[in-house]
Amino acid sequence: MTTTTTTRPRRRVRLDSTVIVYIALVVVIVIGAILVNTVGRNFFSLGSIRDILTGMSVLGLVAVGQTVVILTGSLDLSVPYVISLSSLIAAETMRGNPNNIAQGVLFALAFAAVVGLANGLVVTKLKVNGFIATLGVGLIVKGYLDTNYQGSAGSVPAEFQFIGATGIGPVPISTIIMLALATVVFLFLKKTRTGHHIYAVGGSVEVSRLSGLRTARPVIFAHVICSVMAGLAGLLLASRLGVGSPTVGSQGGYDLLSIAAVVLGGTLLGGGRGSIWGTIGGVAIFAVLDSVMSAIQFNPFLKDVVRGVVIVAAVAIYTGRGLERRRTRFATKEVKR
Amino acid sequence: MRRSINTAAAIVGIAAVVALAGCTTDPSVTTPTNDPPPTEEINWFDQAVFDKQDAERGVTPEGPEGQPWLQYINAEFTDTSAFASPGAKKVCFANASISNPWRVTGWITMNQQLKVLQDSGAISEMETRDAQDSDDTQIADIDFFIEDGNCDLFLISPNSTAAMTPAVERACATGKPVIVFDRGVLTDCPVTFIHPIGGFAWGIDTAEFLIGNLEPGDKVVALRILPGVDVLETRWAAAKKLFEEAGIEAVDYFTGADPAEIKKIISDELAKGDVKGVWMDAGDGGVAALEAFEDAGVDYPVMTGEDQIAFLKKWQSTGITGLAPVYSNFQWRTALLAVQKIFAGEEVPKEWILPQKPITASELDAVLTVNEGMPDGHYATFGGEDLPGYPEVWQQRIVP
Amino acid sequence: MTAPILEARGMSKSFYGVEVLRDVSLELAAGSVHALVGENGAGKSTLMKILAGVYQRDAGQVLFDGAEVDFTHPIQAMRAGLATVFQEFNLLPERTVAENIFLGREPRRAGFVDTRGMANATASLLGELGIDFIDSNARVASLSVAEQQIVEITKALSFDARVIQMDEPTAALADHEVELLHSIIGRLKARGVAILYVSHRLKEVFDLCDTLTVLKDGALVWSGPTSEVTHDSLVRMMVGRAISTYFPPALGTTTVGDARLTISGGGNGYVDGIDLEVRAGEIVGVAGLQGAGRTELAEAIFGAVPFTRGTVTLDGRPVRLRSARRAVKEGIALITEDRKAQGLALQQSVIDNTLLVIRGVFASRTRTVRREAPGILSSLEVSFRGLDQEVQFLSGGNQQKVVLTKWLATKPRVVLLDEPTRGIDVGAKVAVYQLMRELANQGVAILMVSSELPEIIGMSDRILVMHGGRIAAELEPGSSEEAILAAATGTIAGSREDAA
Amino acid sequence: MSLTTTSPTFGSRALGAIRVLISPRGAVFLLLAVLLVSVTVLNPNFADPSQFIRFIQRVSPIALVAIGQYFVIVSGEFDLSMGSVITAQVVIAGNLIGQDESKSVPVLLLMIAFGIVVGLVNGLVTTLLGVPSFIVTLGMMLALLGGVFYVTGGSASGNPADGFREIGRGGIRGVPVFDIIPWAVIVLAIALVVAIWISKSPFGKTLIAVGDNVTTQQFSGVRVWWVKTRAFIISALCSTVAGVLLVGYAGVHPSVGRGYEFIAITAVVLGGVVLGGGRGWVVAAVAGAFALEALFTLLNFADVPSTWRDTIQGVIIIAAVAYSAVAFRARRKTRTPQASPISGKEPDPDGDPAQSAHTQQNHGG
Repeated sequence: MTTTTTTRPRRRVRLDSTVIVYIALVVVIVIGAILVNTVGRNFFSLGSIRDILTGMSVLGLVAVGQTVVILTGSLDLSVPYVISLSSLIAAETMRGNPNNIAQGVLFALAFAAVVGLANGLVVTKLKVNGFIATLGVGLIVKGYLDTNYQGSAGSVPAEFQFIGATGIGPVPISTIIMLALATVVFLFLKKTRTGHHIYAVGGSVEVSRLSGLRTARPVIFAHVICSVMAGLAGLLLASRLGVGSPTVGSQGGYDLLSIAAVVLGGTLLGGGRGSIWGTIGGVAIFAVLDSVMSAIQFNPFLKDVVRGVVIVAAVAIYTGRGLERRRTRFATKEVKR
Repeated sequence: MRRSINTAAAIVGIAAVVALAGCTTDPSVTTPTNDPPPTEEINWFDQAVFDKQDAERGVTPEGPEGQPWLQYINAEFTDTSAFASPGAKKVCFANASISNPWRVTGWITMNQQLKVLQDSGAISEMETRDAQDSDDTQIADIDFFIEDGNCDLFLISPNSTAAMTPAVERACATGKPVIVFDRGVLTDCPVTFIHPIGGFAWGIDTAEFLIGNLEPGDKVVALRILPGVDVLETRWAAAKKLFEEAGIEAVDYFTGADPAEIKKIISDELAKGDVKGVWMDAGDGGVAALEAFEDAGVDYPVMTGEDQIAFLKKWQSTGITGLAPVYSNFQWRTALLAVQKIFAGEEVPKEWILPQKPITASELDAVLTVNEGMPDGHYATFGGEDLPGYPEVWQQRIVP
Repeated sequence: MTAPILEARGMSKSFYGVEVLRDVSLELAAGSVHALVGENGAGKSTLMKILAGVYQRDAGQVLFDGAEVDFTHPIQAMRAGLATVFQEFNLLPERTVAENIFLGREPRRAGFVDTRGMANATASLLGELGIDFIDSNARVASLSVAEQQIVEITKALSFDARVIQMDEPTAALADHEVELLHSIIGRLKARGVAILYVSHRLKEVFDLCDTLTVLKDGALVWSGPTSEVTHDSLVRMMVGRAISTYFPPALGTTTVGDARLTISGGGNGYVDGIDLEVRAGEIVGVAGLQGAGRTELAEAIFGAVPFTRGTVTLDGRPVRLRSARRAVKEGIALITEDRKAQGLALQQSVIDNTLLVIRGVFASRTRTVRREAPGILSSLEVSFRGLDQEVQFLSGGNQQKVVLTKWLATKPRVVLLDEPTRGIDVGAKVAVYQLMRELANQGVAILMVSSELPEIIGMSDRILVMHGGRIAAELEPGSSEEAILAAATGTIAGSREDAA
Repeated sequence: MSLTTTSPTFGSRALGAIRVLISPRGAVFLLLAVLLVSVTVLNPNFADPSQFIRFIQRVSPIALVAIGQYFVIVSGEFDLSMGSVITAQVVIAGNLIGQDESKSVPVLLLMIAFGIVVGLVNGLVTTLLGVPSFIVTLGMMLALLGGVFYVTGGSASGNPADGFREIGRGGIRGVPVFDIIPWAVIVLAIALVVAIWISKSPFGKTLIAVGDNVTTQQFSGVRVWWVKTRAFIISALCSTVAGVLLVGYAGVHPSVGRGYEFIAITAVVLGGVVLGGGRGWVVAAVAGAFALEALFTLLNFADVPSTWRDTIQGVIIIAAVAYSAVAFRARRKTRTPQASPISGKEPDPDGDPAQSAHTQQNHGG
């Protein structure tokens, strides 16, 4: 289904974390299929596959952006409100008129970038850590949304809705777009200097500084990319809903889910190591989980319980592994001697 | 591939320039709203619908006596003979959520009604997908049912009006019957749209009641749960208009249905001056509002709440001049009964407007006896008195 | 001799009034290896860090290729061709070898990082050093210490450095890895690169270096070709000074009690074959080079990184010290090497720091100890504005005294000290020595790890020397620095057998 | 160089007080005073004692969660599950007590036990499994709400018996000046006294020191995991007491307590407590809570739409943290600030070279 370019396994001994997440995905799919079939539905039916892939599109876009930010050691909790903001701006600029589409997209992404820039500047210049900075900026945007929008607004022309609603065979167009953008970000991280510097700053600000990097720039860039990806997710939702909505971002709980998907994909929460494709694996696991729970008509309240437990367990597995390395010495992360 | 990276970089570049231009002040205080696009204030007030519902309020509903869930007002029937076919049918239900007591009550009633229809062979099974208050999820649910549900009928309780419209239209396009209830959609392709008279009627009933019991210039505090839900917005739009016309000084607050928030708002208002009336767009936290008056040691206001047992009991015990407008919780039964009618080829109203008669002081005691032992979060017009499992199932709140 | 490629004249530097470097000059000729020797604290790494642009000099001139230079940031030095391999590698563990080497100056082709070109360039650089077993796409974290060092050297090479400084390069290397490093240095020499080789491993200095400079106490002692110096004359120059008298009187005057702390067959991932005994009232000094496992020994005894084998007994009673808390409860104290990171809570007040252990482990004694604390502090002559002054605003010496007070408050039976007087003024040093002796006189068993040979000689009633995670030798109290140094570098057979 | 503590003259004491007022630690009291004055200006009878005591009653639940969050933040962690603990306790109280007043005490004990278990899980998963506390408590928030609604069938149950709600609603009536002293205010006063006592107790001081430098505490023999877990238990208990007050004050509803964790963090940050731990004063955190509620009341009186609240809260959080970070760095120029991943770490000149500078005193060679 998804194109997985597993990076060349460097050391057989230490399984690359991206490979681990895809093994986990297969396991989840197998268990899911068994569960679903016991209830008499076919897990691999066209509708079910499309449901899973659609579920991956929006969360995928947000999680890819979140990956870039987490790689620098920062974090973005403002994504839900950026999603809603961008869906509203796009829908209101287009006002149902097909030739406004380009302007609507550009305007929405521009505002998303402004929020990303604000996040980046607060983190790097005011030295506020990512969690509080993006929480603050998110609340600022939320206040603006609640005050100025009394419900869905604007409208999206049919041509733009085409993206959200149709697909080629089982694969919805939105998923293809998501994977394409994930590839763009993957190549950006692999092929541009800023991409390399994002990894470097996340690994160690000290070493980066000693190597002459301006350490603020990659972090600001990462925050802008994350917000722009959230903006793109907002556009996708606007296309699916046909209108902009001030609550569509927070309805999906994208902040917590995107962070969990990134960590599930093997990216270190402290930054420095991680892969876009690992995150996509994490997103797929959550999408399959949701689809299975819906198929077996799981009580909606229990769905939240399962999600909460899976998120903490996923992070525990990874940090638990990371912790082993650290436990040998109290003081420092790596063994200095 | 390289071109797309250039374009992506270009977009980001443009954005950065736009941002830098716009971001002159200290970044942390930049609210990214330097020059937002013109946001025309959505005006929820629609005079035509207002008049329509105002009229419907007066009409005595037709249909079987004592079964309000089967009654209808000003109905124009549609012929469903095309769908008539024997045998038990599979219903696919895309539910917005069961995240508040009103919806939980309706959901329990619907499942009891389902048992009845399964025994009578009208429905084989009902597959439900819960969107947990998310538009995007509900669209995916509807698309899943269309693709894979092999449903004989689509039953949809939309999460929000405009966002669900495209998906509902796709459901209609399958040629299978579609029933929409509770919140509407901006298309008339469903076989029937089941809903009580509507928000404007609620607004008129409640405003007229308050105006009747208050003097011009008296203060009314309007407590509203949250912005943007059409059902709630229309209630306030109608009431606001009547209050202005009657010279009542009405001030509205958003409470998020949090009783603590409600009590704070009322206490602040009482600190500013006396409050003669309290209007609510939904009953959540009505008891907390009254308790705020008790704590402040002022006499009770004239108040309109909702048919929530908690409010009705408090109303009964305090004896305030009150009114309990209803949003006819029994519509959750009507939705399934309509399925039976459609496959039986019986005609059903195109727009099935259910009665929405507020509970007045005189009917209060009778309503409370029917709902004896029901939990506070229960809604009096659940209409399940004649369904199996009454009253235990509703008392124990076993949520399927 | 060709004109020196790097010339440093009259270099001086002091930190908080403590003079670390006094009027030192140095010359490096292209294509030669110049050793910079001196014992710990002689100012070797300070001079190197000034040249590398990490610190700024107070006085003096640096000429590079004849032109005066003033590097304010390491990257300026690197770009100018003066590279440095620090002990703490400046590498990103999660990135590949190539990505580390070209960090900040990734080669580009048509606007994009040329990952393949970068990998090839790395491979050819490694080739130049005769290395074929390091994959330029391997993650640095998966490499051994020696391999990581080679990456650092390759990075210097990639700046086509004409001068490379190496700080204690062989500290953590196995013997075969040392030879590999030397072969690489040989190749660099052949390419005309000047190498400044900072070390106090004399054997390597004689094998490898053409010329050398000796520093002692921040001052230049001698500079010239290695051939004009012998092992003994060099050591004498490095350490040749009478043991100063400010060490309090040694063992003689106190009666030593019976064995308080005994370890037999102790070992874990870092240390092995530990058999030692510290008697009540005795100060045992533990000497050894960087990486010999001395801190690991102290942390093993303290239970921070517990022993996985062997037995430990306290006053004859066997104890299992699986955690620091257990050790503290058994009356063991550890004054850690890095007081800021491991000894103090810098934002808390003096009194709060004094009571850290009491509140953390012996909470019930807090009230009584809180009354005693000012007394202990004044007995150590700690100077501070008030009990609630934050410890971060105290000088290094006073901070160390607060750490000592923290442990004295628990009235320990065994006190482990790791570099007790590192980075503190002389006044504080004297106070620490006197306190150690007083504790010993009160019957406390003391184990002191130190890199300062005068301190080891001046304070220890018995001297252990560690090498490669084992106790390599036990020497008499009055032994000379040379003997200790020799044992520490594992050159002479001063092994346990014949010493006892 | 002996122990020197000069007795501070009045001048230096006043100067000291002013310095504290503008420092991050003390600024919150100044802010609170300004806000209370401006609210009174907008609405004079806010200041008369019977009204003001009601204001305190209203703020008590938020002050309680601020106390709980203080202990967690000062230890270097976050507790985002406070809101859902309140909701869960409110719903539990509603469901299990119902109209039967005699059940009040047993259910109260059950709620306390439930609070302790939640705190225990939050603490253990954070310390022993090494999962960052904000993810643990966010996961707990999600799971707790889902679980409680499932068990209680969407929390349809109504308010518990009035006897149980008396704590949150009632008070000692007929008091001369204030005409009522609400129980909530008494509960808050007790909680504050206990909190001050805890923060001064060995456990409290150890907790702050753990927030300051966890390695030092590990080397001081402190059971860091148990110290931090107790902070999470205190936080969950504070939420439980806040829940009891809210059941009384407002009654049972699924949205009671929603968002209280972010309000608590804002209050603690407003109180000058440093995120990342090691610095902060519990009384200032409570003052932060009062300042925040005074601000929201000010907005109500100034008829500013309540939808702008989140924006103001966002600006406050960023400004407070930025201010304390700037002030913090200014005072610590000489030493290495905590190496947070983003903020630069100047090399620490003090530590390394001055290893053992033997000065001239050293006679001999």
